[in-house]
Amino acid sequence: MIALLIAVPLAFAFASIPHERLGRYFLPFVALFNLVCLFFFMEPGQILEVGRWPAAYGIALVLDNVSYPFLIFVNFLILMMALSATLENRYGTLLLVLTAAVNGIILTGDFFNSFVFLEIISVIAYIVAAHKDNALGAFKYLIFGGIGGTMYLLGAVSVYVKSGTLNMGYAAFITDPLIVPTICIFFLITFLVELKVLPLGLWAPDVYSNGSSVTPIALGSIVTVSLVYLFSRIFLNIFDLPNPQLVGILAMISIILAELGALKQKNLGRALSFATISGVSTVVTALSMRESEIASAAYFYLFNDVISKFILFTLFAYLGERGFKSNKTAGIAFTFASLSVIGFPMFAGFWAKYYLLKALFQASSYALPAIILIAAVIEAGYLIKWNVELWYKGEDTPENTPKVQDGEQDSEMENEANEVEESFIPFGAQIVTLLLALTLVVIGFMPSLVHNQTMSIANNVLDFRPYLDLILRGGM
Amino acid sequence: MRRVWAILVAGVFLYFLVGQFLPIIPTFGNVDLFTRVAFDIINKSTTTNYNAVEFKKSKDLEDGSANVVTSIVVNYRSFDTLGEVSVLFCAAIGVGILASMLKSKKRIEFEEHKVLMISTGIVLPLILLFGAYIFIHGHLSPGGGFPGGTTIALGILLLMLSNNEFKVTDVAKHVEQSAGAGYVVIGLMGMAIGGVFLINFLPTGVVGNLFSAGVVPIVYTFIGFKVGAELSNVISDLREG
Amino acid sequence: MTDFFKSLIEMLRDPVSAMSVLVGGLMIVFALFAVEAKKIVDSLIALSAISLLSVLLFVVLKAPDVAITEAAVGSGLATAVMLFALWRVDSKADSDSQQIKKTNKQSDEAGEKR
Amino acid sequence: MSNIIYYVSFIILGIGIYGIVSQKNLFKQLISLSIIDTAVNIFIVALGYVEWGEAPIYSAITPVANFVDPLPQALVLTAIVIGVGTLALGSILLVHINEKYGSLDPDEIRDIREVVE
Repeated sequence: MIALLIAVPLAFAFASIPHERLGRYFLPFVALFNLVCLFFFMEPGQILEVGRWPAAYGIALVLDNVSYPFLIFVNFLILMMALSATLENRYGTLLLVLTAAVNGIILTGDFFNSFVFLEIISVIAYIVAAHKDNALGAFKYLIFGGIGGTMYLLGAVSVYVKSGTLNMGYAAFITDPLIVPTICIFFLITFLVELKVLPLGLWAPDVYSNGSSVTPIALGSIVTVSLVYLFSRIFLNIFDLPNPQLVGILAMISIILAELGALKQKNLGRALSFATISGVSTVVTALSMRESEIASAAYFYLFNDVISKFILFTLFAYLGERGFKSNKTAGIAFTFASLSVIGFPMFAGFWAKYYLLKALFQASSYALPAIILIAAVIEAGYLIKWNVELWYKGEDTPENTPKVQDGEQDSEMENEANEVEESFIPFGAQIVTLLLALTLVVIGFMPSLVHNQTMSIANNVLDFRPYLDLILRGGM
Repeated sequence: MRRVWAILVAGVFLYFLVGQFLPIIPTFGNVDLFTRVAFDIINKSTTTNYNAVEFKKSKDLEDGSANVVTSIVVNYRSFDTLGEVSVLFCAAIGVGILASMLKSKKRIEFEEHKVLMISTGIVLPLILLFGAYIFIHGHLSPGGGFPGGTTIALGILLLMLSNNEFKVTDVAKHVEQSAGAGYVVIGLMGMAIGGVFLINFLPTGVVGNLFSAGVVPIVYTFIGFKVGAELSNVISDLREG
Repeated sequence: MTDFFKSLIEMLRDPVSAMSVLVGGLMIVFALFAVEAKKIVDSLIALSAISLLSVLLFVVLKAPDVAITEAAVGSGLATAVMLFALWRVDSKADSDSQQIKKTNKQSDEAGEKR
Repeated sequence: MSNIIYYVSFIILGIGIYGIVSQKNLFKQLISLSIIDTAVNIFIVALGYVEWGEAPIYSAITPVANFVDPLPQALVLTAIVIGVGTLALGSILLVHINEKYGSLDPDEIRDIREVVE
């Protein structure tokens, strides 16, 4: 039953080759089908051995309390993207395969299988990154992603050589802990590249700022969430992170560099991509501390960061740097999202930062809280600057240039003004951004809705016992 | 300056590989297969108990293909191959999208060559036959869907080189689509009959016969057609531009 | 010194080490040439040579499946795809004569797979 | 059985990484990426070599199982095809870059980008 989550999107992707536009119409229904399947027909605590081969020999798909909430969140994001993004002719088919690959990477319990799904996600990411004539950014991402993928392959094979099997549960049980750190270095390099921790994440600003409504959402939110899942599965659940302090320090430096980078950006898209880098680096730093309190706060932070970036990037894609004069609703959603990123009290972002700081103080580690606060101040700086600039874009220009055709400078203002009128946002995008902005507010008032989920994920992730029992028990 | 930086990075990585990683892995050659999963896969005894597999003698095993690598790729870890096929599928679509977005529509023309034209007439059917042989006998002899499909694509490349009028028409797209759908349908049929996705529901027969490995030859034929169609699409997209 | 040569000869007696020394050494030379070559066409040809040599290594390592796949996919197709891209990239500076030289190399490579 | 083949694949891997970091021309970086792929594939197959093993195929010559480890070979089969998929994408991206910026050298591209923006 679990395999349907992967087989159905693939089948529709293959079926949508004949006509270019077909894929675009299949995507929302497939995402809806996945969500319905997840809610009504599946419950956590299942394992599916593909081809009925025992888990150690074949590939086992594992649905437990950690992968279930992540699957729901990712498929929800895919549904939102299907409604809000304007997809070119063949992109629908690609995003269908991306749905299958993302479900696959969350479900699979096999190292080499996750490498194959990681490669599918990377290949689709290179194509989507080349959207809006951004071939240079896509090529840089291809080179970084190529090295990352090869490192993951080396890690997967060395796990096989040392433990005799590729299955995650058995491999962790068998390999002796002394050699685990050296094997994990390979996985670590891949995650530093894919999760955009700065020295290795230099490809991200060019890729996310190409102004398309698909790239930053497909890569920034959907792929990032599934890779954070894989990061926590491998480094919290199965193996433990090699020298976590070093990784923490590297990620903290990446937060500060990203924030400073975002501050001096002229272009809104690049500022947002640097903000995404700092957000994900915060999550990586928090996860590298291996405490259940901090991990649950990290997942809450990820939830808030991904949803608000979804809104910001969608509106940037449609509005560019034109103001909100003509469409107030978009402006409201944009402001809500940026306030939530900063951590304004009545939004989800406030609780995210609050839980994180509380957990960190309990664990009495003071480096990260200081950096988070500094980052929050810098973020407040440039986000408010952008908000003010975008809100008052249309107003002040007409006053100081009286409406008379007397100079080229004036006509330039003229066509920019009426250009603001033309820039419409598709109905789907408006609805989606408003809906997500509302969820931020709702969770701002009732954080326990999400916080309980993240607590259960964090407790399950750090406890290897149930995962291994699930695999040993075998099943369906 | 960049060279120094590059040598430094490569040196650090090599030091890690040789210093930290090499002592961990077993020295070349003395690998104890008993400790590995591969031992049961070789003896085809993952679900049944162990009895030696004999070429042309043992019957109705859990997986009938003589080529153990094929049995892993298509039977034991068939999910990898499904993912593998979609990597090529996305790469072919990606090249198609990006090639159609190119502004300078400049088709690569080749010099007309009498020798090449005539030799292609002789060689091409043999190449296509050889490609078909590889993926039909995937479960007996080395090779399988991927090299077989690629050989067919190279045969079509040779056809492109020899005469300029040759165009890869939409037939390739339909072949690619039906072969890919066929593979997923076999997975779903396995699910319907055997209850689990991608199960080998056909009898596996005697190791070594042509019709012996159940679903494996059918899956490899689908993959052969799909890879052949996809890669010839890729080459023709690159050429047409 | 003599025991060094003795161990060298003893090592070369076994086929895999001998092959990996000879073919491996050649591959290292080609890899360096591919990275440092001035013209991209030369480094492409060096890359194709590396793939073909790796086929030899796979055969010696008792991996026929991988050898066939690497021969067909790695050296055959990868080189063809990159050559097509290269013709498009510097098509302005490219002369017809160069194209003819390439087609012969391409056809005999596909031919020898017959 | 000495580890020569491991050292050979590590050296080629090092050359590939050296190539990516040191070469400015984008086409060279793609070629270095392909060199890294080949080196890793050789290393993985070498990991599965058993000293007196035969090719893992039941045939008239090797009717009974005395085989090399087939699993790394199955993994490398997939890795090679993934490498070609990435390569094909890289080549078409290079054609795009060359068409838009007229050259494949990052410094010239940077100058043109300043002029464009």
